[in-house]
Amino acid sequence: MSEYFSNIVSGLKSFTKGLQLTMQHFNNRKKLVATLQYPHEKWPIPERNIGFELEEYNVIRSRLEVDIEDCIGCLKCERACPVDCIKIETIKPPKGGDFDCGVTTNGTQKKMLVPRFSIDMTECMFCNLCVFPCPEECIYMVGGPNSSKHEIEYEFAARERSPLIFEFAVATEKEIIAAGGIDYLNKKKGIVPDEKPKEVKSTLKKTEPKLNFEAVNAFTDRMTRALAKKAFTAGARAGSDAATVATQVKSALVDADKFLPEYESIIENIASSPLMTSAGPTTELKAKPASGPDIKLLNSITDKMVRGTAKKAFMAAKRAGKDGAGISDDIKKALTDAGKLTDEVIAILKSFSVPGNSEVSNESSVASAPDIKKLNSIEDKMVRGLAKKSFMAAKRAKSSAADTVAHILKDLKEADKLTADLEDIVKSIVPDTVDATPAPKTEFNLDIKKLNSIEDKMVRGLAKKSFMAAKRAKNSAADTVTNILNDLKEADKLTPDLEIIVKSIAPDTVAATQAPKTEFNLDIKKLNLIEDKMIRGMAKKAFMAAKRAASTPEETVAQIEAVLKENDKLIDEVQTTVKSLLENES
Amino acid sequence: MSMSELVFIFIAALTISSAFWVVFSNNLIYSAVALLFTLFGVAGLYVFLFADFIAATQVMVYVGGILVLIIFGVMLTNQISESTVTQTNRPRLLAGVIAFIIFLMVAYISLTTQWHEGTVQTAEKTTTVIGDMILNEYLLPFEAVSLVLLAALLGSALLSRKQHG
Amino acid sequence: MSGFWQATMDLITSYGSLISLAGLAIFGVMAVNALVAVYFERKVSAFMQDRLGPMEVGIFGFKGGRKFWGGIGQTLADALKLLTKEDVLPDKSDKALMILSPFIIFVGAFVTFVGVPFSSYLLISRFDIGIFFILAMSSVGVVGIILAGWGSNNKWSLYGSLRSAAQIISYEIPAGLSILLVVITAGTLSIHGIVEWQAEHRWFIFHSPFAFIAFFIYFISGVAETNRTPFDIPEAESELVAGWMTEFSGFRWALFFLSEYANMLIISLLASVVFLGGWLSPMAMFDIFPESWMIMDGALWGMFWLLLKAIILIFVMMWFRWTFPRLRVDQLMYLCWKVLLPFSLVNLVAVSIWELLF
Amino acid sequence: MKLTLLEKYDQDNIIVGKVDELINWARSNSQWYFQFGLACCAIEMMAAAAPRHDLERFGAMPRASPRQSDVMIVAGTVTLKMVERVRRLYEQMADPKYVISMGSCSNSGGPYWQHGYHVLKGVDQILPVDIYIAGCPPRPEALLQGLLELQKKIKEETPLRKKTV
Repeated sequence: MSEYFSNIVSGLKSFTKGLQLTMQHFNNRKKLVATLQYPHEKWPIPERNIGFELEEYNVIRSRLEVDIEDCIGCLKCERACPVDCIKIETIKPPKGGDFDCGVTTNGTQKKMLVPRFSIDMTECMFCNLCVFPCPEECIYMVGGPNSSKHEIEYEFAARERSPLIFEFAVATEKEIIAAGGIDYLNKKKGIVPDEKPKEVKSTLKKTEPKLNFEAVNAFTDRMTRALAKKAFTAGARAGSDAATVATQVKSALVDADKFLPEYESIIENIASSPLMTSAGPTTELKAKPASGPDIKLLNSITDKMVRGTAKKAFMAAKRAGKDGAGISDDIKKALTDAGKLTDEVIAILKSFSVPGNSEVSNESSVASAPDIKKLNSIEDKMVRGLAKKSFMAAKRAKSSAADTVAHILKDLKEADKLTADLEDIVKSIVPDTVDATPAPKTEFNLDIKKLNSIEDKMVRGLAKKSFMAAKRAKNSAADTVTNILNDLKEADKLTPDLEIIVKSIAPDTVAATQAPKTEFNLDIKKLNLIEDKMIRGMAKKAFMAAKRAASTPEETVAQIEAVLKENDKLIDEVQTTVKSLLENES
Repeated sequence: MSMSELVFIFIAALTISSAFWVVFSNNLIYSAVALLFTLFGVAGLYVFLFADFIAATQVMVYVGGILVLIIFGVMLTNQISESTVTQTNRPRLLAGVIAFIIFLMVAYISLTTQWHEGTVQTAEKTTTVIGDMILNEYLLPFEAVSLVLLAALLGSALLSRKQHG
Repeated sequence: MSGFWQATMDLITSYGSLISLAGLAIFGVMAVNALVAVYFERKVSAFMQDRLGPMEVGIFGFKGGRKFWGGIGQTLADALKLLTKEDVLPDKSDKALMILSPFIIFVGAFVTFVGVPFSSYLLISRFDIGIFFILAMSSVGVVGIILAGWGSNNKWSLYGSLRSAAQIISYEIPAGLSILLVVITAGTLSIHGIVEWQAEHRWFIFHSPFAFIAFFIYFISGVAETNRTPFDIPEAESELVAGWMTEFSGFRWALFFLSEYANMLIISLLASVVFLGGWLSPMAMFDIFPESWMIMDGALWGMFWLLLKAIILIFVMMWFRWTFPRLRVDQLMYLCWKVLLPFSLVNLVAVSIWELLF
Repeated sequence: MKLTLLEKYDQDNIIVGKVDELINWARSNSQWYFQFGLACCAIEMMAAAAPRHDLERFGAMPRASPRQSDVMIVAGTVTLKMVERVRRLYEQMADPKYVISMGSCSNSGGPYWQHGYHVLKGVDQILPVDIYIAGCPPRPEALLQGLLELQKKIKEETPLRKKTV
């Protein structure tokens, strides 16, 4: 009974106490109301330290943002992403091509074009893990420590999913085509349906499926070229002959209102030149280092062991800076040491040791080298094997192309396998043309970057355009300069300052050809070893300045050191780091 | 025909028709709902007799109490899920005969009785009169009813108790 | 039978307008009450929880400011939305009952208003048995609740409705006994009689210590009868989704809401009439400015005082709601049968003795 | 030119337009949300309803029953076992009904979109989602903004006319 009453009493007590509490809150609402009225006032994002360095870690769970002009396409963020919500596609421009991917703000030369960089924020789990690996610090969460780069943004609800998939890449179609990504583009657009390539493959298997863009490339305007290429590709894939393809290209251009009378000759050229081409000796030549004997010559050595030893010696000799004769001597010596020196090898090495004209011999050997791959179009396995065998024998014997063909034909005849078709194929292994001598290289070394110092965007664009046109037309340096100047004059934009800048392209050409690119091979990343942020920044700045001035490596290092010394920051450690830049040089 | 007669007809019709529904509906729950209208109609008839206290008591006790208990009982019945076949009216012939006999008796009495015609009553306070009568004139029946109710109360408490042992 | 039609026409022409006017008035009171009370409730709950409550919804471009009392049009928007919402009748439900039950509940509240006064002059009908009528009619709603739960053919609804019915029937007893105490003292069931008695003597709540306790018993029982927190086990969200209202949507659910808030108003009005002096001004009771115009005791003032008392009581109900956690079923029944009922019985006896002695 | 009532409503006129506006105003400002917290996003949803952000400012209050709620906030990972329930609860909501997909998991499967053998890859595969809110989980502000976006969307509707103009 007493419990009953005590229960009632305690019940009443807690009853009143509870009412008091809520009444307090009700009465003090002016002080206690905690609400922030969202669209009108926003909650300041708390900058909480959650154990990482505050400046580097973003706890806001805001949107990811990419400064795409800084992206080098290294795919590190894509790999770091635990949920694979980042999707990057890159195009590597062909080596030696005229496409310039640009430079990041950190000074890294970009080597890839990034035509796709999409982040699906509906899949993103806001873990921030993609931010750390980025070498250029171009992917980050907006706001917080990054608010200087981008305003904070975490409210972006949408009525559909697609707006939440952010596409950062800004590469235009033109740029992609210019970077040699036409295949990529076609694939992306679905121009090549799945079934057609199969047909093409089955019919064209015997020949090289590569298209011969030589004639089409003669179009100077980018847009026109792209259009022409498109039409050309479509026509060629459909299996039309050259004349029809040429008319197709022409009609495509006319449709797009891009056709000019001077293109007539190019169209004719297309009609007369073959649609398909082999990889083409010209391009091969371009791609290859112009000096020194080619290591690939050693591939004709049959014995694996011998080949390996020879190659090793070759590399060592090359590194030591020896010429063709020296290299062959070295190889010979190495092989004698190993007791592997055979007549075969000596014959091969002879091509190295022709004194003084290693380059020429190399060129001719490669240029006139009959292509064994052409033999692949022989259908019968037995016959193919036979043909290849005699091909190799002829090659080893250093026969000329015509000799090789004769040799193969003779062998086939002996085996009683020679048909008219075969004869055609075998004869086709002789390279078509010899006139594709490599274009003189010097013209290409004009530095378009020099034009970057033009301040007016419009003028810069104009100048670059005519530069590129000149380059494509393979003009000499002087011609290029006058070309640019003329163009600018026409546009009524030529000032004395400009003239100086434009002319500055030319004088450098000589130097540029002599030390092509080596100066820039200094690795700025080596400077990352400097621990102090301040010093690092300073050093990098000086490095970039030196780079822009096209200084030699030694000069660069000296300049960096001077800058650091001025600011009294040149510590021993730093000095060694800076000096280590030079070590890379070799 | 005056307005009060009109309302009376309406209420009487409601009472009778819903009473029929109570009896003839196959669904017990619907019967209970119909009973709600019947009880309301009866309360309305009480009002016509100027017995407002009784009418209110009717609503309070029968609608608010008894009817709810009935519905409770129906709901807690087993196999209520097959609600359509929970009520059957099988021995209709027998019931009809008995009901007809009762009807004849009532009709005979109501026709043969010498009805005494009174004056039209006006609305008066009935509560005090009822209280007076219960505690003076009809004290014995009142107390008897109390005892019966008490016995019922105790009986139900005994029945609903947990069995020990 | 031509007399029958004649009478019908007479009825409609002479009384129809009057009756429908009264009906409209009651419906208007209920609707306005729900609109205001819901807004009030949301604001009260918000302030007790250090929030702001509805702020962004205004009517006619008026939002009511950004500081505290914003969102004036909130309940209007709610009501309009509920009216335009789909009326879902589940396939396996008892559709007749689902359609009927909201109206039974609504009519229960509606008819009760016939006996509820707003001031000494402003009331629909002046019953001799006023209080008894109100108590009787407010018990009709239970049937509707049970039928709603049964008709939904949903276990949560059925549980909720059974709980609700059990709760309302149980709490009607202490509530009735507490009011009986007043009836015994005043010697009348009429609302006017009771208020007149209080005008002659004093407010009932100050009449005797037992009457004071009776007021609290009545009020607590009243809160329980309206199924409000802490007695909202019939619609306990954590157990029964939304109790007997689970399957109802749109307009019919709005009727439930309307009835619930109407019941709150009824309970509060009855409590203030019976225990707090009805339309009597507190100044008259405490003899502030006697015999002057400042006594503020007239028809309209009476309405003001009565509504003020009722609104304060409604506020207390909301205060309860946002303070206390929900009771368990057994606690609920314990409170009713083992605390409130014995106390009200003892009260009844004690007040009778008090009346005999003084 | 005779028009049936339905055709009349299908036409644009000032009354229909204004009533549309009124209904849209009511609907957009009274989005009672069906709390559907399935994982961590539910915590942020609670935070949005809690005093600091106070979802109720926009007239949105939580309802436990799908019948009385207007918008379903799917907050969290929808596992394949849950799919059936999500779908059923959505179907139990009364028209007009809306769905807010909150967080990466319900947007697309989130962290599980590739290898989650047990997770639905986006709740939009089973429900017509109106608003997608990105975040893992989204901040409460993002939810509030999503609600505002939903209000904008509702205001573009034409409830009286079947066809959208």
